[in-house]
Amino acid sequence: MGEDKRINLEVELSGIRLRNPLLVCSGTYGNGREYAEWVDLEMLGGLMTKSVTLEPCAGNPPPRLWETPCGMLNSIGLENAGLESFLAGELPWLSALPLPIWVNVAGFSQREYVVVASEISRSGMADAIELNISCPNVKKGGIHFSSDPREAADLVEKVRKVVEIPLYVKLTPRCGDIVEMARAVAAAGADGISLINTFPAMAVDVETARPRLANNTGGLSGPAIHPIAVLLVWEVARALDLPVIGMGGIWSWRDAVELMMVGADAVAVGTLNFSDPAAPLGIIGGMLDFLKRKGIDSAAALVDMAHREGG
Amino acid sequence: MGEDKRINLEVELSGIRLRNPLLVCSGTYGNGREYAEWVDLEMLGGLMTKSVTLEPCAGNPPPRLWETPCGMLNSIGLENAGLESFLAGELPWLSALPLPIWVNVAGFSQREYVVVASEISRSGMADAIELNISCPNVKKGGIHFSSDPREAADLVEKVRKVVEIPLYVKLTPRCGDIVEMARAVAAAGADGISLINTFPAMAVDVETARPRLANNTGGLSGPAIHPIAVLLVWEVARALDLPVIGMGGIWSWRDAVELMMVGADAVAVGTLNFSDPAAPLGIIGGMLDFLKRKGIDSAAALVDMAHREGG
Amino acid sequence: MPGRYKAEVVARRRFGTLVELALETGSAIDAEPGQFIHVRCDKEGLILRRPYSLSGMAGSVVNIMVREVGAGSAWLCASEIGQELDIMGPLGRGFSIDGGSRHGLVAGGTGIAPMRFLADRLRRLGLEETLYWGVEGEAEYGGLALELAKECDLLFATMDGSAGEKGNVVDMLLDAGVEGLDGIYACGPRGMLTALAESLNDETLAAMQVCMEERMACGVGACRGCVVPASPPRRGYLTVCRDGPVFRGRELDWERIRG
Amino acid sequence: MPGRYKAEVVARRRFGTLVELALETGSAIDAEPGQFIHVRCDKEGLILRRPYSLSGMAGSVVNIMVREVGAGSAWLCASEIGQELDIMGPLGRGFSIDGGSRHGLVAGGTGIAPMRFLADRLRRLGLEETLYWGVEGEAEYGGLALELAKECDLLFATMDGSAGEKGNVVDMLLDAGVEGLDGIYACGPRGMLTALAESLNDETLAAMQVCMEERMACGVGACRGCVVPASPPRRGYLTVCRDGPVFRGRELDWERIRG
Ligand SMILES: Cc1cc2nc3c(=O)[nH]c(=O)nc-3n(C[C@H](O)[C@H](O)[C@H](O)COP(=O)(O)OP(=O)(O)OC[C@H]3O[C@@H](n4cnc5c(N)ncnc54)[C@H](O)[C@@H]3O)c2cc1C
Ligand SMILES: Cc1cc2nc3c(=O)[nH]c(=O)nc-3n(C[C@H](O)[C@H](O)[C@H](O)COP(=O)(O)OP(=O)(O)OC[C@H]3O[C@@H](n4cnc5c(N)ncnc54)[C@H](O)[C@@H]3O)c2cc1C
Ligand SMILES: Cc1cc2nc3c(=O)[nH]c(=O)nc-3n(C[C@H](O)[C@H](O)[C@H](O)COP(=O)(O)O)c2cc1C
Ligand SMILES: Cc1cc2nc3c(=O)[nH]c(=O)nc-3n(C[C@H](O)[C@H](O)[C@H](O)COP(=O)(O)O)c2cc1C
Ligand code: FES
Ligand code: FES
Repeated sequence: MGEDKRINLEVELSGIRLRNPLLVCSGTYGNGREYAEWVDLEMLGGLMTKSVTLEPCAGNPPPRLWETPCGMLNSIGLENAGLESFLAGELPWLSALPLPIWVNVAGFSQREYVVVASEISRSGMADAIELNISCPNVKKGGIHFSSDPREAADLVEKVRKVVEIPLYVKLTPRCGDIVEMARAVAAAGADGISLINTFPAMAVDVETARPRLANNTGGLSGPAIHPIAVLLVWEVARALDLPVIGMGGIWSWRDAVELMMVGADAVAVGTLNFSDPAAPLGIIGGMLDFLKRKGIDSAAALVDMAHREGG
Repeated sequence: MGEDKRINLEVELSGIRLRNPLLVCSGTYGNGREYAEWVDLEMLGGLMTKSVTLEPCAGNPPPRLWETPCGMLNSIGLENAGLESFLAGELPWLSALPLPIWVNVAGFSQREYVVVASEISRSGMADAIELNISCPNVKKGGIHFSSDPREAADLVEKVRKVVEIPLYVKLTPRCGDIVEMARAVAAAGADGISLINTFPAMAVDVETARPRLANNTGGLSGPAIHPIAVLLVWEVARALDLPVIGMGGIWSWRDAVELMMVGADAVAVGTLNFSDPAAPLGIIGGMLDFLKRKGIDSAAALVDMAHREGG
Repeated sequence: MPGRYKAEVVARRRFGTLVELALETGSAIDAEPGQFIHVRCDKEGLILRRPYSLSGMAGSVVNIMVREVGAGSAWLCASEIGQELDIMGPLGRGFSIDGGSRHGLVAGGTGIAPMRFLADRLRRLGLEETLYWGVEGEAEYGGLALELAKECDLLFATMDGSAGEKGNVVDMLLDAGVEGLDGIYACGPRGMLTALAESLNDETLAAMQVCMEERMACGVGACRGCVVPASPPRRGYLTVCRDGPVFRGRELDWERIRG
Repeated sequence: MPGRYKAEVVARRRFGTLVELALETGSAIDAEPGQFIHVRCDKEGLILRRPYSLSGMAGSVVNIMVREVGAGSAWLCASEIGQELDIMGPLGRGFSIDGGSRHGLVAGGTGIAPMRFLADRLRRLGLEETLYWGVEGEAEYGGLALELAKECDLLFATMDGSAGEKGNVVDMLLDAGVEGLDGIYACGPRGMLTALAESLNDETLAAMQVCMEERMACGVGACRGCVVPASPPRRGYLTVCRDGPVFRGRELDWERIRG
C-alpha cells in the first residue's frame, strides 16, 4: 500500500500498444462519437468500430431489441452508412484519437469483405481490422462464413492478401468445435481472434404467438452468455498461440480479469456500455485495485493465469 | 368464463399419451423418489430419468455446482448406480407410477449405449428412451457423439436396432448446424428429438485463478440459455417432422408456452425444480389459464403456433 | 447538456395505474418537453435502462410518470422517497414550438406524460392550447384528469364513457377541426398515432409533431436499436433516442410504421 | 417431515457480521441440530436456494444465522421483520446424540450456528458439554460470545488474541484432551475440519461427527451436486444435503477432502 509501486496496465497485441486491456465491443459504442460527451475516450484501451459494409445498409426492420433474463437480443442487421461515408467522416475523427482503433468489417459476399478491408488498410487510419464473419443478423453472408472452417479460411486468406495491418477474426459461439475454427483462420493468416460474438437466439410473445423481433431471430449478449465466453476463450487460448480479445457479458472487473486469466490478451465491454457508458473505465479501476491487492505488477501477468495454475 | 368448456391438456408423442405436456428434465428430478414427498408425481405429464450408464459411475469430483447470472453450471458427470441397480430398484418403482417414463441413457462407448438401451427396452418398464449423446461433463464419449452428425447417426442406428420403444435423441446446443444434426439422427431412426442439453461453459474464481468447478468446465442451464433453446427448437421443428421435447431455462408457464409455439410437442422443466419442486404443476395451471383466456381448446393447438403466425 | 445523475426520489404520487415521481438531480436541468431520461432499474436480471418522458421540470427537479407494465416499471413504481435512481438525461430531441397562437395536443393513455410538460411550457409562453386526452376508462388514471383540468384546457375522452366524452380522442380532435391549428402534438399508442397521421393532409401533417416510443438499449444513438422507418426520399431508419423521440409528421414513413 | 413454508421473519438481530433471523413457519417443526433449511432469495438473477443450518428452534419458529458473503446472503441479511421467506426444510441428517456424559463441540466462525442448536439440545437432555468456538477476532461476531457464555460452557478463542484465548480452536480442544469425550461434534471451515480429523485416532474419529458444507442446488438428494468423498470401502461420493450434512468422521475420505 504505502509504497508507490507502479503497476503496468499496458498490453501489446500484434505490435499495437494499448494503454490498458479494456476495449469496447463493435456495435456497442457507435463509432465513439455518441459517447464522446459521456466518457473521456482516451482512457480506453482501444475501440472496435461498428461493422462497416461496402454499401450503406439500412439494417433490419424494428423492433430490433428484446431483453431476456440477464441478457438481451438484438437484430440490428449491420445498419451503417457504408464504406465511403465511413472513410470520409467517421474514420478520420476516430483516427485523430490517441487510441488504437480496430475497424470491424462485414460483408454480404467475399468480394465485399475484400474491398472494404483493403480500403480500410490502405487508408492508413486504422490500427487493425476485426473481420466480423459471425454476425447472426444477416440472412445471406455473415453466419455462413463462420459455420464452416474451410469457407472461413478461404475468406481470411483472401482478405489477408490485401491488408497490411493486423487482421483479427471475430468468431461466433455457435460452433461445434471452436478450436478447429480458430486453427483454420489462424492458418489462413489471421493475426488474432475475437471471441465471442452474440449467440443466435429468439423470443416469442405468447400473447400474439409472434417473435419479439421483426427479424424473428437475434443475437444474445450480456451476462447470460459470459460463462460460455469464458470456456471458448479458454479452449482457443490453450490450443493456439495467437492473441485473443475476449468479450461476452463482461459486467464487472472480475469478469474482465476472469477472461484474461483463461487466456484473453485484452478484453472488450459490450452490452454493459448501454447501462453505463463509463463502465470500461470503472473496470480498469477495479482491475488496478485487484492487481495492487494481489501484488501483481502488470495486467499482462493476468493473461493465462488459470492455465498456469494447472486448471 | 361462465361456460365450463373442457380444455384438453393431453398430448401424444410417438404414440405415448401424456396427461399434459409438462415433463421434468433428466438429472433434475433424480429418479422421482426424491421428490415423491414434495409433489404428487402423477400430476406430471412425464418424467425423464437421470442418465443411466452400464457400470456404476462415481461422477466428477466436487465442487460440481456454480451459480452464474440467471443460470448455473453443473459438472455432475453422470453419477449413477449403473444399469443393474437401476433395473432392480429404480425402474420398477418408476414404472409403477401412472406416468410415462423416458429413461435417459448415456455411455462412454457405442457398445455401452447399445447394451443399456437394449436392456431398458427389453425390461418392458420404460415408455421411451432418451439417448443422451450430449453430456458436456464427460471427457471421453458423450460430447464426441454429438459434435459430428455422422458419429451421432451411426450410434443412433445401432441403438435403434436393439430398441423396441420410441427412441428420443437429446442434442447439445453446442453445434454449428442443429438442423443437420437433427436430420442425421432422424434418418438413423430417431423417433423424436430432445432440445436442449446444458451449454458447455466455465467460471473462474479470480481470487485463486482456479476454475469454480473441480472438473474445470460444466454445463450451463437455467433462464440464461432459454432464448437459445427457443431458437434451436424453432429451427428443428421447422425443418423436421419429428416430435420435439423442448427444454432449457423454462421458468414460467410463458416460457413453456413459448417453446410449444415454436414447435415443441411437449416441454420439460429442469433447473427450476431445484428452487421449486412443484413448479411443473404451477406451470400446467398457468398454461390452462392461458388457454382458457385465449379460448384455445387444447394444449396441442399451441404447438407450432408461431410458425403458423408466419414468423 | 445531458448528464448522468444520482437522482433522489423527493416526491411520489399515485394516479390510478400511474406513479408520478419527482427526482432531485442536484443541478439545474435544461430540458424540453418531449425529451426523456433513461433510468436504471436496480433489479438483478434486468440489464437495460428504461426510457421515461419528462412530464415536468422545475429547477433541478424532473418529473416522470410511470405505468407498471413489466419488471422494470414495477420496480420503479415501488421506489420510495429518499431512494436514489441512476438516470441519464435529458436525452433526445423534444418538441419545437414554432409560435402561432393555437395549439392542439393529443395524448393517448400514458402518452399524457410528455403532453403535460408541453402544455405547461406552452402556457408559460402565453400560448393558447387545448389538450385532448383519451383513456380506456376514468379509473385507470385516478384523479389525474381532474388535476389537469385545473392546469389547462382539457378535453377528456374515455372509451367506455365512464367520464368525459365517450369515444376516441383522435376523432374528437378531428371533429373539433385541425385546419386552423399552428401546431398539432401527439403522443400515445402506435395505432393512435398512425390513425392521426393518416387522417391529416399534407399541410396539417407538416404541422404535426409526434413523440414516438421504441425499445431502447443505449439511449444515445450508439446501438441503432430503437429505430422507426424514415419517409422517402431518405428511407432507412431514424433513431427514436437521438433523432427523436419527437418527429415531424413528414419525417416518418407511416405506411411502414403501420406495418 | 420436511415441508415447504412461507415463513415470516419475526425477529432479527445482528451480531457483528452475522444476522440472526427467527422465522415463523406456522406449524410445529420437528428438527434436529445439524439439519438445515433451504431458503429462496427473491432477488432476480439468483436462481438457486441457499442452505442455512438451524441455529435453534422453538415450536413453529426456526432460527438461522446468516453471514453476508455474496448476493444471496446479502439479500437475506437485509430482510425485514414481517417479510415472508420461501423455505424448504428441515432437510438432511442431523447430529446423533449417542448418550454418554461428556461432549465436546467445536465451531469455527459461522460454524457456530448448528453448534448453538446442538449445545441447547444437549443441555435440555441434561448432558454435559463444552463448546469451543474459534473466530478471527472478537468484533467479527459482536456480542454473540457473551451471550453464548451465559447459555453454556464456552471456551472462546480468537486468532488475533482480541478476546478469549489467542490461537486455534482445534489446538485448544486437543490440548484439553479428546480421549475421554463421548462425542466430538464439529462445524467450520474445511481446513479446520480436516485438521481435526487428521489429529484424531481411529477411536476418537469414530466419536466425531462433522457438519459439512458444499454448494447445493436441489437440497433433497436429486441433483448429486453437493457431494463429499466417501471413505473406503464405499468410495464414490455422499451428498451433503441428504446423506449429511452431518457425517461420522469415518464415513468421509479426509485425504480426498483435503485435496
Ligand atoms: C421515449 C420514450 C418515452 C417513454 N415514456 C414513458 C412514460 O412517460 N411513462 C411510461 O409509463 N412509459 C413510458 N415509456 C415506455 C416505458 O419505457 C416502458 O413501459 C418500460 O420500458 C417497460 O419496462 P418494463 O421492464 O416494465 O417492461 P418489460 O415488458 O419487462 O420490458 C421488456 C423490455 O422491453 C422494453 N420496453 C417495453 N415496452 C416498451 C416501450 N413501450 N417503449 C420502450 N421500451 C419498451 C423495456 O425497456 C425492456 O427492455 C416510454 C418509452 C420511450 C421509448
Ligand atoms: C448445510 C449448510 C449449512 C450452512 N449453514 C450456514 C449458516 O448457518 N450460516 C451461514 O452464514 N452460512 C451457512 N452456509 C453457507 C451458506 O449457504 C452460503 O454462505 C450461502 O449460500 C452463500 O450465498 P451467497 O449468494 O451469499 O454467496 P455467493 O458466493 O454469491 O454464492 C454463489 C453460489 O455458491 C453457493 N455457495 C457459496 N458458498 C457456499 C457455501 N459455503 N456452502 C454452500 N454453498 C455455497 C451459493 O449457494 C451460490 O449458489 C451453509 C451451507 C451449507 C451447505
Ligand atoms: C446492439 C448490439 C450491436 C452489435 N453490433 C455488432 C456489429 O456491428 N459487429 C460485430 O462484430 N459485433 C456486434 N455486436 C456484438 C458485440 O460486439 C459483442 O461481440 C457481443 O455483444 C458480446 O459482448 P457483450 O455480451 O459484452 O455485449 C453487437 C452487439 C450488440 C448488443
Ligand atoms: C444438475 C443437472 C444435472 C443434469 N443431468 C443430466 C443427465 O444426467 N442427463 C441429461 O441428459 N441431462 C442432464 N441435465 C440437463 C437437463 O436435463 C436439461 O437438458 C438442461 O438442464 C436444460 O434445461 P434447464 O435449463 O431447464 O435446466 C442436467 C442438468 C442439471 C442442471
Ligand atoms: S437506443 Fe441505442 S440507438 Fe437508440
Ligand atoms: S443439492 Fe442436490 S443432491 Fe444435494
